[in-house]
Amino acid sequence: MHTWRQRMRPEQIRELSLVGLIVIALLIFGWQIENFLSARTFNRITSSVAIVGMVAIGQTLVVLTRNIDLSVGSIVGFTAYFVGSQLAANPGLPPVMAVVLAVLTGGALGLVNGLIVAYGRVPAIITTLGTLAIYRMLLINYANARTITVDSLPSWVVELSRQTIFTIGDFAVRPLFAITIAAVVVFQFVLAYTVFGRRLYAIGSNPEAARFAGLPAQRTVLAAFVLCGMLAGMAGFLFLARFGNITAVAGQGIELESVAAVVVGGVNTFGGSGTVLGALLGAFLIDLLGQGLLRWLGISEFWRDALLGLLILLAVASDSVILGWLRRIWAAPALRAEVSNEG
Amino acid sequence: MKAKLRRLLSWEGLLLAILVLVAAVNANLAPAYVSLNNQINLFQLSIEKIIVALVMTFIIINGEIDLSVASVMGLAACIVAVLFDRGVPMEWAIVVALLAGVLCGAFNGFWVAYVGLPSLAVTLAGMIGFRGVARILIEDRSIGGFPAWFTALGQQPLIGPFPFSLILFALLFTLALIVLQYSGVGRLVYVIGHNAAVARYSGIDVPRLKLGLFIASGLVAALAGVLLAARLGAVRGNTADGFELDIITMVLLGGVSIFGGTGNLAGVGLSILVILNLRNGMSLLNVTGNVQTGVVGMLLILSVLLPNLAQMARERWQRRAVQRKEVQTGVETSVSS
Amino acid sequence: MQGAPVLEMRDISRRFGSTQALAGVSLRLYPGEVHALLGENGAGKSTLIKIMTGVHQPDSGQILLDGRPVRIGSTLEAQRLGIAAIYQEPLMYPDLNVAENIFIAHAGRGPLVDWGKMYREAEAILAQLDVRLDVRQPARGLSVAAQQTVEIAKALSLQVRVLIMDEPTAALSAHEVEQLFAIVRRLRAQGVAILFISHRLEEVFDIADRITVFRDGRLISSAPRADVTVEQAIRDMAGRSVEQLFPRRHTVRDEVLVQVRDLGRQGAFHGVSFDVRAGEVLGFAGLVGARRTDVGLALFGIAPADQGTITIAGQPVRITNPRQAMRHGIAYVSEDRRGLGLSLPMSIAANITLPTLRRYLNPLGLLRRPAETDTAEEFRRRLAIRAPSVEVEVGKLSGGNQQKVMLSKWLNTRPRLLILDEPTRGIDVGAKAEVHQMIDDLAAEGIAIILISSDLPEVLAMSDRVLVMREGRQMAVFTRHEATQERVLAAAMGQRDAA
Amino acid sequence: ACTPQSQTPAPTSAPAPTSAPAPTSAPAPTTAPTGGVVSATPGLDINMILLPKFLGIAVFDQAYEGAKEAHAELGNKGNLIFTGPTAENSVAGQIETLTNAATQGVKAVMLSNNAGDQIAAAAQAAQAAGVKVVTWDSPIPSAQGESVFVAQVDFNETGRVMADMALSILGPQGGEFAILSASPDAANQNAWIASMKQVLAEPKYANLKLVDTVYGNDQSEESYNQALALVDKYPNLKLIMAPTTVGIAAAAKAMTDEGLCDKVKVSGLGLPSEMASYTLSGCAPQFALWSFKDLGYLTYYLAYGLATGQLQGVEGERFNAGRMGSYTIEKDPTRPNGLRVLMGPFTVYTAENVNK
Ligand SMILES: Nc1ncnc2c1ncn2[C@@H]1O[C@H](COP(=O)(O)OP(=O)(O)OP(=O)(O)O)[C@@H](O)[C@H]1O
Ligand SMILES: Nc1ncnc2c1ncn2[C@@H]1O[C@H](COP(=O)(O)OP(=O)(O)OP(=O)(O)O)[C@@H](O)[C@H]1O
Ligand SMILES: [Mg+2]
Ligand SMILES: [Mg+2]
Repeated sequence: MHTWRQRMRPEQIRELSLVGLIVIALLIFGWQIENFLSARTFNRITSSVAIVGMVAIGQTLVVLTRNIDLSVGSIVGFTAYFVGSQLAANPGLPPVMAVVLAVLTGGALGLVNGLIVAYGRVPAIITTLGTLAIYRMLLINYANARTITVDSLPSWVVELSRQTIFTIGDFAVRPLFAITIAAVVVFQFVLAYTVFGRRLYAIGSNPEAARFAGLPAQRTVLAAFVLCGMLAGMAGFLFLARFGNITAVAGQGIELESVAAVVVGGVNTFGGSGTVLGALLGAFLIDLLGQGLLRWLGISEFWRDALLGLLILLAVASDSVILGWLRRIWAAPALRAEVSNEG
Repeated sequence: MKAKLRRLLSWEGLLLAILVLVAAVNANLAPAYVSLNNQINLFQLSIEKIIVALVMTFIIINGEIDLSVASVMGLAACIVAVLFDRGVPMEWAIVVALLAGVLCGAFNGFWVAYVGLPSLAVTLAGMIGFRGVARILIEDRSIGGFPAWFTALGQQPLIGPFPFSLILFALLFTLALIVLQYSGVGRLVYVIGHNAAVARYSGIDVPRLKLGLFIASGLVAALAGVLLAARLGAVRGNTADGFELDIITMVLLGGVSIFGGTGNLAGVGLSILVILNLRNGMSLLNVTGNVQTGVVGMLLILSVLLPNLAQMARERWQRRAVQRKEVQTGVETSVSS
Repeated sequence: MQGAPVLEMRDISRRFGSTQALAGVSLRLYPGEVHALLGENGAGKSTLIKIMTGVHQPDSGQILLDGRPVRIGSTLEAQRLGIAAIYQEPLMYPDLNVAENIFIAHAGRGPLVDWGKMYREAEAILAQLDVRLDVRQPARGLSVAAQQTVEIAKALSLQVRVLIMDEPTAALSAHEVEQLFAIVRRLRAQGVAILFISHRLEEVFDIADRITVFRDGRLISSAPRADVTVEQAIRDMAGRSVEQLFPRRHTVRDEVLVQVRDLGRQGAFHGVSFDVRAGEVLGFAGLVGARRTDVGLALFGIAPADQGTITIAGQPVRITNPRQAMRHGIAYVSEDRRGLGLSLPMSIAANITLPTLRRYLNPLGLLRRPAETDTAEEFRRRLAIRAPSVEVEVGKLSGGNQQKVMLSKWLNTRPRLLILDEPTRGIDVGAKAEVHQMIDDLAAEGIAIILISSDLPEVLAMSDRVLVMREGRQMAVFTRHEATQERVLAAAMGQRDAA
Repeated sequence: ACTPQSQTPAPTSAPAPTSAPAPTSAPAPTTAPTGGVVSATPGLDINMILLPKFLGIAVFDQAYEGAKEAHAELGNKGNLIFTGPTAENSVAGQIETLTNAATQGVKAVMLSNNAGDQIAAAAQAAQAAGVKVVTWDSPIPSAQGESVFVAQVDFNETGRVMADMALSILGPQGGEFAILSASPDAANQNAWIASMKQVLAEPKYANLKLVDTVYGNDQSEESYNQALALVDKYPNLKLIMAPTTVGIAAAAKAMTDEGLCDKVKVSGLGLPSEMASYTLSGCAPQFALWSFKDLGYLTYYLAYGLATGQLQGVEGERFNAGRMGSYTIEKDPTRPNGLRVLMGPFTVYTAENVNK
């Protein structure tokens, strides 16, 4: 009776289909591009996915509740700059404190978003479209056109992106990627096994019902935004560590990258379904496509975006086709079982 | 309905009040603001965006979104430029550019309406992809030197002091207003935006309407792109880059719900005026671009937040009044029993 | 009367805009008693229970729990006080599975979710209800009846002292109703106070200990069941006497309008064959999940059939979308009023003219508002839709009045075949009688009608023939004379009848 | 963002710009006879706008510092306004500022053009309304609507400087290298790349093989990834040449992070403050830049002279630019209809001078 069909949730199937798409992309690139299937490619993608992936986790939490956070790019930039300037001013700041500072800064900005959305009842897209501009404005005024440079940072920050935690063959696991993976694991658990996590799904799935049932919808949405801000703050710290030179335009465009990751990762933009693992896989797939196109010798620089757009569309489309197809197999036996019972 | 009407009126009333305030402050601080020339400039500088905002209003009320408009604008501009550069007569280049817009719209519309993918995803891909096609065409070149009549179209007054694009906008606005508020299509846009299933169960061809809206969006965006090329007199690969956020901001500030089904063009018209005048005033006062954007961002939030807070305060106050009464009656009952 | 009331509502008033939904209503609920609340659509029943559960706040009046005044600010507070409700309109979380839908609102279960335990408990509760539903299945796509079942399970999963049921049986057929009543009786024996709302008077008189009647937001009468007769209750509700069941005229003509042979859709139903004549009412009976709706959807082209043939007035037709169906004169009135039937923020007029919008356009494609208003006014009169004007938002109407708007919308397409899916679900006796009268009139005009209903007495009374389905199969077709309650139920539950 | 370009001769050799930079502050009264050197009358009252590509980038701020210095020296009673659009709205924002300048009664706009020829129409309109448009850092390619361009360095020389740096890093045996530019739309970068390609045709550079040009859009993230992709794509790559301060820093960081510095060097145009550690570590042995502060200073002097009518903005005119000496308005060899003032030279930084 309890076959795999009943054991598996649709989201898990979705994740599998994404893995399938990633494998297909890997095979095609591997066949077309010399040396593509190498540890180096893995290292490249993992390190560049670390930042977007971290932001995408937070974006997932927010999108699950049928909201969206477009201000994450500005939060990443603000935090990277702010923490960078604090570190430049006090090089003795212990690493833990720097991380805490980043997370708190991001959290504070997320709190503002959350308060306006949850308690001020302003639609999230309006709120965060506004704070996207406002946070950037604050950053530019705060930065006053100074640039944080690698030289002004304590060496442990700059070297963070050079270290490896462990290697298997040539495959290296970098601290930035490890931090993001840890966050994915934590939030995957939070979403699947905590009451808070399930409430995110419930609220996004049917906000009216959630209100009717007296779920603490406002508090939960607020928490989602705060967490999203904190994760974006963490990403800001990773950004600082990875790029070192931080200008006032840092992080611009990450909001769309994170939304793309979430969308490709199968998180429903109308809330209620999706996982952080899916979002990470989405970020991974997009980055893989980007990397592959970058390295494909036959493809000129000017063709890249057109192809990337097309591939993202195909990824979303095939994901939805695969999912629909799987759903149908899923539904059919249920019916057959019923009908045969009767006979 | 009446209550809704009142609410709508108050939304638009709010925008109108803001507009009057902005205009008054501008006129006071920057005397140049009131000149006819400046008033025309103020439109002229954003004319392409506000033309696209009209059709974006339809799309958002319909419960969808089109993030690819700016890329379609850029693509149309690049097509005009590249074809012209290759010796195609300008008229034909324009026709091809508009057709390309229709194709882009049909492409988006197909995936959204007939395959059922979320428009956010489809047009996000379109935003990257269409810009990419423009890039393929124009690469790192900058193409200009268009015929005089073409650039005059974008830069010179046509009737009285009004340039072509402004007149076109006025016509399109009237047309959009009539279609959205007074036609059958407009009615369907609202019904589908609120609940597409109800429309489907009423025998309405939902996919066709959605496809039509996306095609209209592509066409209008392409038209705006051509106008932009005329106004700027030169085209590069990044022409119109990033316009989508401004366009969406205009629509949302106009009181159109991102979830579809509500909003109207009067609100959007007012919000366009508010944003343009606000930006113009700040620009005349040499406020930097970042602060301008930040101020518009704050306006966007506050315009929704403040009425909400007022409403909540009123509700709380009313409830408190009721409770006070309740306590009194409670006392009476307990005394009497 | 056993001792003190658990919950007492005193002098409750509540106004929505210009509507006085409740005007000084008082009510007491005693432990171990089933208290039925009757009233026409819009009488204020749902409003009262929403106040009891903290969804709405009263404008004035007092709520006492165990004799002490309480303020109920939210559903969660109500739950904490031991008050739970099954609402009239099921509110599902479509992305969550059945078990989660049942347990999501439970407060104080700790921060972690124990999936295994949750599934076991959900299965246990559904077993009590004798419902076969996969607890791991997402709620998306559940039929209205299944959703209602989940709502019931949700309320049962709470240890409650006061259980409020707002038309829990509206979507259920006889078998499930019996199941539900068994549980209600058990809860009553355990000392739970139950407030029960229904428009099906047989049920009310079957289960209730006390019957209270509301009219226009006021309490009209309240008495033990033994002291009330059905006629009296109806008079109190309507303020006049109403003929309860409308006697059907015989209007069946000879011409077969619609002929369906071996109709089927993969994964839903198969082998459905029937004829409908002009002027005939063909009833569709069956238990919940019998897939009657799916047959209706196939005829209307929403989920087109992939097997079998449909012949209309002698012409074989293929119906793959609703427009084709409408062109062939088919109309389908959905069972899901709020989700599929009506555009809630639009006006009555706009809803009525939606499928026929073309008729209200001038050559430029602009709306002819006066014509639209005329049509809407006509239906408002004809169906006695209670609303201040046809410009009122449909979402603000009571359930029964919404139902009438939906009927108007489809009658206005002037159909030849009208498929009514649960047309009297949730509407009051008076309105129900009007709908029945309307069905009869329409049949008399020569319209063929398919009446899908879970209200068995209604099907039996209104139909010229009754088709019984079970789990996607056609079990039997009875003529009016053959169709008795027992035979229909037996067929619906799987016993093949020789008929 | 930034856009360094330059023109001076080979790294080590002494600077010899075309225009004589002799600090002869010739005495030239208000009216300048042809051949004389104009020294603008200080203390007039004109409003001027310094308009960078966008705000938030260090080099533009440095230019503002220089302009402020000149503003104070000249005792202009009007305002010097430093305003700019947002990065994502740069083109439209620059056009808007230029258009509004006339309305506001501003007399001169000093523009680092980010809009290519798209801004020409607005610039022409502004000129027609009495606003002088002086470009700096990045000109209007067609020169339409522009009075004079203050070139930080000779655009044709920039190519040579980059080629020379490449040659000196790779040595005579040469090797593969690639260019990491800002965006395909940056007029100054495109001009430098074009001139470098020309220079590379000379036999001296025969062993330098340019394999690709990619764009990082002046974003650290994108530039970083592009740099790594280049390394992956061309296994024999020896050098990444980035004529943009954002690109060069990102590329240097990327090579350092991946431990590739031994194999692949980085060069181009960079800010010493951002590049010092990479130069000392040997990752970016040489790079070049000029002083943005001086650029702002010089631009201000020129714009002030033009806006007050003391300079006509014609070829051959000479003027005095305070502490920087006197300069000549000349034909721009890289743009057929353009006039320019050449600042130069630029400094080539190596481990010896980077920390000074
Ligand atoms: N949220 C609301 N806003 C405005 N009016 C409302 C609202 N809720 C209910 N009403 C109005 O209050 C009155 C009472 O409605 P209520 O839903 O309590 O009726 P009911 O007795 O439950 O009817 P039914 O049997 O149709 O469910 C109706 O006229 C209804 O239109
Ligand atoms: N066991 C099931 N599995 C999947 N979907 C189902 C199942 N039962 C019902 N549905 C869906 O619910 C909708 C309505 O259900 P169905 O037609 O079976 O109900 P019905 O027999 O009309 O009963 P009622 O009208 O009393 O709810 C259909 O769209 C159908 O696809
Ligand atoms: Mg009710
Ligand atoms: Mg049904």
